[in-house]
Amino acid sequence: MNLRPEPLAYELSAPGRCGAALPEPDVPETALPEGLLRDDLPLPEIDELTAVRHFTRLSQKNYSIDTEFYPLGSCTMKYNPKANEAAASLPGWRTTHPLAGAEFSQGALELMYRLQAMLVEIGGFKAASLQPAAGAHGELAGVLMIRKWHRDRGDLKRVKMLIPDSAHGTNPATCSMVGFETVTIPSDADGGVDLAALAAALDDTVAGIMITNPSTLGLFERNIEKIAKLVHDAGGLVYGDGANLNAITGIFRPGDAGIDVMHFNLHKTFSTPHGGGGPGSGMVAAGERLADYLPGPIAVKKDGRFDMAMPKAGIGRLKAFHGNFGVLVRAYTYIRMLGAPGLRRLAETAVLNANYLKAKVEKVYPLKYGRGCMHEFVAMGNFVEGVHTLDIAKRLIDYGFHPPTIYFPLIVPEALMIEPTETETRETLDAFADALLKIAEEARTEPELLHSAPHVTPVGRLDEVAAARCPILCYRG
Amino acid sequence: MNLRPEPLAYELSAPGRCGAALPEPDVPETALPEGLLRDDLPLPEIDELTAVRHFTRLSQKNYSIDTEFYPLGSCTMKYNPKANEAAASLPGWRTTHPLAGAEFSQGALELMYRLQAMLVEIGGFKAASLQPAAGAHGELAGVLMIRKWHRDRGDLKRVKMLIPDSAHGTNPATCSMVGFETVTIPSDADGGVDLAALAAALDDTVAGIMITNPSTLGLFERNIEKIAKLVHDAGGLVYGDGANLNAITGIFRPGDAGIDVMHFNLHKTFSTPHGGGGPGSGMVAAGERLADYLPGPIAVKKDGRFDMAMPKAGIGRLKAFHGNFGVLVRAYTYIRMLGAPGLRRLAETAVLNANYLKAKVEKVYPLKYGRGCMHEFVAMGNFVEGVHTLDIAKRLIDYGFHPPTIYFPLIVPEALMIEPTETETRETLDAFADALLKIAEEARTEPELLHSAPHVTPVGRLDEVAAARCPILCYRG
Amino acid sequence: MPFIPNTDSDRSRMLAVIGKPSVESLFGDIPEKLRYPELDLPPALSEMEILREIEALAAKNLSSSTCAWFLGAGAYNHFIPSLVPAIASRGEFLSAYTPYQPEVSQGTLQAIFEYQSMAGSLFGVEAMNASHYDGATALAEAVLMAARNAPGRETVVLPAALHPEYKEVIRTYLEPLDVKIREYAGTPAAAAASLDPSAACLVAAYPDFEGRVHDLSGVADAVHAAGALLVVHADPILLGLFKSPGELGADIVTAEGQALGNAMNYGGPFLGMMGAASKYVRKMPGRIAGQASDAEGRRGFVLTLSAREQHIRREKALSNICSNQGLVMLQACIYLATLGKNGLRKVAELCWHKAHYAAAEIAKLPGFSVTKDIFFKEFLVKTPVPAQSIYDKLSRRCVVPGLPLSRYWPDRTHELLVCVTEMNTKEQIDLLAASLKEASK
Amino acid sequence: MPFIPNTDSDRSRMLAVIGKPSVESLFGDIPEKLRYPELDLPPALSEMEILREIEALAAKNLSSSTCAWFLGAGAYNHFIPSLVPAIASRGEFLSAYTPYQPEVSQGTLQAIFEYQSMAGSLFGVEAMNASHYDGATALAEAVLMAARNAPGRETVVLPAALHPEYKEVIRTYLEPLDVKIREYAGTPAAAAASLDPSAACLVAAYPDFEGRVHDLSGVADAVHAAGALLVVHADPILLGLFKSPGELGADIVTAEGQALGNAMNYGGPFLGMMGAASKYVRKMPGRIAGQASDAEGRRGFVLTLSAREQHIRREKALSNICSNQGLVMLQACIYLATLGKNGLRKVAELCWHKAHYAAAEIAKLPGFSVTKDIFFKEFLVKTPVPAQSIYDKLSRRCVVPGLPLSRYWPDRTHELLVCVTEMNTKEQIDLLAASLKEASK
Ligand SMILES: Cc1ncc(COP(=O)(O)O)c(C=O)c1O
Ligand SMILES: Cc1ncc(COP(=O)(O)O)c(C=O)c1O
Repeated sequence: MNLRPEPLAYELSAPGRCGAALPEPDVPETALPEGLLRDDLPLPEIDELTAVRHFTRLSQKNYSIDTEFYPLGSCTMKYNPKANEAAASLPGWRTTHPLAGAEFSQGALELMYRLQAMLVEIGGFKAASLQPAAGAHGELAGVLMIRKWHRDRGDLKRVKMLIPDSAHGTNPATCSMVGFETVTIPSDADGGVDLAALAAALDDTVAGIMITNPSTLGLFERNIEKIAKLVHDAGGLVYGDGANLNAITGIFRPGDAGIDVMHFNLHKTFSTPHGGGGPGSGMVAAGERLADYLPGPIAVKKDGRFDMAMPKAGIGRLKAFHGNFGVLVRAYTYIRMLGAPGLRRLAETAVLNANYLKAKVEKVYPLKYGRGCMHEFVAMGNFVEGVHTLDIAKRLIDYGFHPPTIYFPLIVPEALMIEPTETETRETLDAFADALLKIAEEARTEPELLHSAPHVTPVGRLDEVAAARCPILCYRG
Repeated sequence: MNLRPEPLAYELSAPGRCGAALPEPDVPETALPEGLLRDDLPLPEIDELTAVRHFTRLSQKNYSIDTEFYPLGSCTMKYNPKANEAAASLPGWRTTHPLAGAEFSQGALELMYRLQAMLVEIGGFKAASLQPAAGAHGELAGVLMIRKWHRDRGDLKRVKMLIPDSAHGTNPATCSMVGFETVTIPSDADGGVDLAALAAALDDTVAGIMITNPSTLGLFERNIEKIAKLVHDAGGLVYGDGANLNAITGIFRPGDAGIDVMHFNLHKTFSTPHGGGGPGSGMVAAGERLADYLPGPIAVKKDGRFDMAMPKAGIGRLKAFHGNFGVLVRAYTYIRMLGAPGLRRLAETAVLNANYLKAKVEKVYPLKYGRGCMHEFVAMGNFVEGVHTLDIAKRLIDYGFHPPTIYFPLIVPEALMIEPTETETRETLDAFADALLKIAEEARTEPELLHSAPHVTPVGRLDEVAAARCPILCYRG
Repeated sequence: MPFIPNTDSDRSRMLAVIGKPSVESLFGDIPEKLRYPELDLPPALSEMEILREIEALAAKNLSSSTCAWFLGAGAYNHFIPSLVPAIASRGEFLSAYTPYQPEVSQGTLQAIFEYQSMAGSLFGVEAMNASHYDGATALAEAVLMAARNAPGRETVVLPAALHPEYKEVIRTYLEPLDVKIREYAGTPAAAAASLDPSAACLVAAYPDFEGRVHDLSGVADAVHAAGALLVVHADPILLGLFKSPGELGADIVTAEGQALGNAMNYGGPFLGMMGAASKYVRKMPGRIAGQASDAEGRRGFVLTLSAREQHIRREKALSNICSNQGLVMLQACIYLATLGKNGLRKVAELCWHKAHYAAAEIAKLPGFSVTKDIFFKEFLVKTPVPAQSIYDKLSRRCVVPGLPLSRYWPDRTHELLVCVTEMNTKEQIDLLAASLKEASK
Repeated sequence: MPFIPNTDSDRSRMLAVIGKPSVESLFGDIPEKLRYPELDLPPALSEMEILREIEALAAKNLSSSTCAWFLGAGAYNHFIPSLVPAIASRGEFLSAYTPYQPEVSQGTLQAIFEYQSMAGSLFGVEAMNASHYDGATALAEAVLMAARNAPGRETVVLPAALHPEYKEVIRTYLEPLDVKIREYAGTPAAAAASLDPSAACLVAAYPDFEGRVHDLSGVADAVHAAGALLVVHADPILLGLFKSPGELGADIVTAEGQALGNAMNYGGPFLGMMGAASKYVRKMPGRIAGQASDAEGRRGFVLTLSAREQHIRREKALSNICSNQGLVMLQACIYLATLGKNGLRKVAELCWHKAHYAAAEIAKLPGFSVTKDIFFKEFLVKTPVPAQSIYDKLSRRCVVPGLPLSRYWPDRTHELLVCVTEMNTKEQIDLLAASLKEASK
């Protein structure tokens, strides 16, 4: 961790400097259009070394997968093989234009076509679209598909979407974007969907349910088939939030259990580094009912040639061009390196690692739901009066670990949501468990250590309330 | 700076792990030859993430140009444009074989041919060879050339080489490698070669002189033409150590002043990152007298096609294949980005920066030779009783600067040899000067701060004496 | 498996700690008949095998690095300084998550803040967010934001000459809502003058899809007078030279930021840019970084105003966006800082001069005519023979002449949208002109 | 100039501090008539221009990534895991100097120590140095070291089947010294048995230039009995499978380490590897890292035994080497750690199996015959028509069949040295066989 304060690029600026040389025009010049030009372009003026040093030093102020264990629950922070990066950054991709035309893009189209087929097979679906740029975008696709399906059948009154109370925030937010009303379904004592509540909520105004399986509690929804049947019987459709696919690749296919449409977070399960926020891919796959409703275009094959085509009853286009292509290359590379046995080994190891960590800490960190977890588990950090999950999280930083996801899911008080992923060694899990246990000890003996944590970072806890009250969102000179 | 101890790769090993997948044989297998095989291959067994994390964390324990000011005298630690790296790592180079044959290597040969021509022009010589892999290798080439020149003329008694006392250690070491005896020529009061001593040393056993200009004192040898004439008149030849070319590109051509052969440190002046030790290129260029004696092969052009050929009376081959080709690509890229005016601007700025720093600190850090410096200057760190140059160097680390070269050149006591290079901003130079002045203050007021420095690194000063007495050179389990 | 490190012996030891007999037994919650399906997937490949395969696929596309390239239309062949990918690919940036823990994410957070600052300078607004999926979704979300801002108003007014794929995306986003889309054919000024009270916003494209740079002065006043918001979708490279949307009174700005240091990459990942006048910041979707202090007064950066976002507000959030285009934004950030004030202006000037030279050369060709409107780097050419046939012929010889408009409008058969950037040499432009001439014979 | 940041206004301010009127006045020590020569150099190019030019040059060479590649002879087409260049190109490794200040160089120093450890394991010796310029110079320095070790002995004994360029380099290095070179044609065992007392060392190539893997057991004893040292020059990939030189009693070991994670790169930068039995460590040239402790007992690493080196001992140093091949060594270090025990053995096995399959296929071709000796990945083929003509014909069709020996021995016109590595697929091997057959018709 680089502890020195790093000025802003603007603060490193000096008049007349520039970090890149550009050629002089090699053509006769044309007069610029008076009246339309700007007077000033207030950007920094820095040289190439200053730029390199500035951003390199900034990078040194991050924890990352490549440097630290990063067990963020629900985020599947796995190691992303460097082969993915090599594959995605080949000059042949970087210099390919999305509108070059099918004749001139056969390599890109073939990759997309094959990836669609593999994802359909892995999820147990019928067809897929690689359009959506992230999980939430895939949710938007899926919910629009469900909406259109009902409307195409003349069923205009289905405006409600059922959402379990453990769901990720994107689920209800997506529903609002398409004008659906959300109905929250409580969890039962076991952390699953409360079937009675579900049954009670189902009527002919319900468009469907959005279900995450394994759930954000890290639990497999044992009643998944029953739930799908209940919803289907009530005329609704089932949306699968596939963000947690990492627990079940090669072991369980959501489509087999009656999910009608699901997004895959390719950037999680299929390994694109998260880039400090993105990009991702939330491609959607659909079963029998919704296959024709996918967003498009999707890759197709005709007479041995690849092309793009819009699905018959599709909801249309969700972004310009063909999805986050670079992420697709990574997913393709990754899946090809694993094959079916590798996918199974992946999920098995992810689940084994989570259960192992859980077993090591659950005597000290209480769980709300005790049963065997899948790829992640949710513990609670409120076992010592006056010490909070936040304090534990910050103290983990001192031990060289990125904190888990905290205070989510909302239904577990003081939640610590821990997802180790399959790419971590047993030794790393041991070290992390040791740190958690040590911190629990410190919580009792030296709580101040936790309250004042972290101690090894360039800044301490920042005043987020003040920052939001009077926001400073850009450099003001 | 990553302060956490990082285990050795061996200490991260666990049986059965491997960081790279390899395919199964796709051919019928052939029995392995019994009796010739090893029983055990005691290498670490680590997975891909562990490897990435291990080496990434190790990298975080270095200061480097890309992160800190690194004013190592005599080393020309300038910023290396990232375009150099992009150019050198093009797949077309990486996958090119040195023995593919001229017909199949025209791009590589053309680049070498053009680079030779540009370097000859910059240095004022007649011909060049890109064979040598580093400065010292270039010295070996040059001294062998001088030796052969004399012997080819039947002059077998010239076995002495004159070397100023300020010379880099590679100069005398090179002479020993070719069986020459070295005679040290003292510096005069002004830091130049003592002409009287030189004249006295010259006789018919002298093969030549190795002269560094600007010298390692950062001073231009004003008598360079006189020196060359004296040596030539005595039947000797003049070797130029071109390591300090950064001070004079586009301003002075050593060949014009009578240097017969010179090595260029392409990795310094022409900007290949130093890679924690190398690789470099010490290509040699020669004037009229020695052009036919160059090591080979060198790139030639015949009927519009490029090829390699051995110089007529050449000393032979110095390494396999064609020099450190990757370094040559960087040098070529760099020179083409600068052009002649850029080369002059480079040297001017390097010299200006050094004189500016010198002006800022010389009142406090005494100089042995007061005159205007070239690209670097040598100060002394012994101005406070009980505080040494080493202490000042280590304390600079606490301020976020890499120390200068220390205790070299040998003729300046407690030397601090500072070379800022042209790629640093005035602001960085100011900050460094401020730190030096602050440390001088601390040396008086809080010397303990200096003695115990550095304080911000993963380890403190290491016991080098113990390490050499009882060397541990590999992991022992 | 190199990236699934735990071995069978690790498994046994771990199962013993858990107290389970087998890995399979961890999956008991999965309905048995659905467990362990046979997957029909190609066999696993090692790294060297898959890279060989992907290299072969990557080589099967037309490449801007080996062609004279004049195709833009939303994805641009601009210069990318080598330092941009070199730095952005550092593991600490590449493999970090969204910066939810600010103390160990100051690298990402400060980079977002710097991006917001520089992009804000470029667009002339104080508040930018940390990215959307691409230019099209940014614009769609901007239109949603404008519509939300004026609940009674049911139309959004788009230029007919908006990128057709952007229009499709806006249609997809708006379809479920009670908002209607209207298109205008003339100038934004004319459209603004005739806005009716149902309009929530007017969108101006700067330049529009056909390359025209409309004079936007006065447009904001007219739009505001009609009670609507002005949304300007701009080419960020154009803003190196032309007046900023903020200076022209835009309320919301959006852009496709790919041109700022990101490769064309078959169309993604790209960078949706969005900003707004500061009074609208709490109505703007997307992540935002803000400045903050710690207890010792040290400056740091945090994600802020998160009460707008889905993870806090769930169904009341302004958008469902969660993962965004962080790394692409980082590349734009490094690009903007590296080129800076002087470099970006120079890029824009080069585009201007070269495009105008190309237009002049093409205008000389028999049968060709070139737009008379003000343009920046892209312009419309009328061709004497079908543009698609020119495209096919020339592209096969590695001169990619532009976009035949028939791709989007089947009846616009004789129009070619030509894009010229700083990457095109005079030699290439002359080759284009010569090739067009030949292909039209 | 992007990498010469100080502007003219900076210059003025700095000159004022220095108290000089102009930048030119700083160069007053340079003889006036020699100052500011006119340089005849091509005009400066911007980054995008020079990269375009270099890309064009790079494309003008035969590439192993688009050909079936069977040419080795000292530069090998082995698999490089993507992580190797990804990590080694990190600025902190790439742009650091030789680690003279250990506190701020632990990254480089620990990497050297790990390299020494792993290379030592591979070669079966305790002491490795941190690199030489390449395999040829490493071997030349090893021979010098052996000669220095036995001042009275004036010959060094080399295999006739040593890489011809290595022999040239050794000749260049030894020429000024009173050391003679003798070559032996048979096996190292035979040569060892007939060593005379003038021999300072016997060099064994493992395998030799023609691909033969000689049984080295007993050789060391015979060499030592003759009072000489045994120097073994080995292929490090072969050592994934075969007995290590150290185990076989070698006193000094050398190698070309390019195959360990470094590209062929037109022959450089490569990696000279050198190691020795521990009793010779103080006689070994080159930089060496060693373990050390600080005052608090923390483990760290330093450059050690520097009393052997030029910067301390000047004319008494063991070698003049200063800059070495640090970054190439780092790549080898990362490669060795990543492949490790299991991976390296697998690479070696793949080479073995594929090379032997290829040899068997070629042996079936009419007019071709294949060596009967034990070989590893490279083997000699007798061709029915001149090998050079086969090479030219096939290479133009992107099947690069190996090295025609006539390149080094004009009279060996019908011999081809074929190299097969883990990178060659069965398909490529079959293509090679078919192409050889066709070309020999
Ligand atoms: C369960 C769940 N659903 C949906 C999402 C949204 O995915 P994205 O961030 O790619 O939009 C996430 C991401 O955190 C998630 O964890
Ligand atoms: C003056 C001088 N001469 C020669 C050399 C040797 O160059 P290299 O390290 O490339 O062998 C150096 C390197 O430090 C030097 O500074």
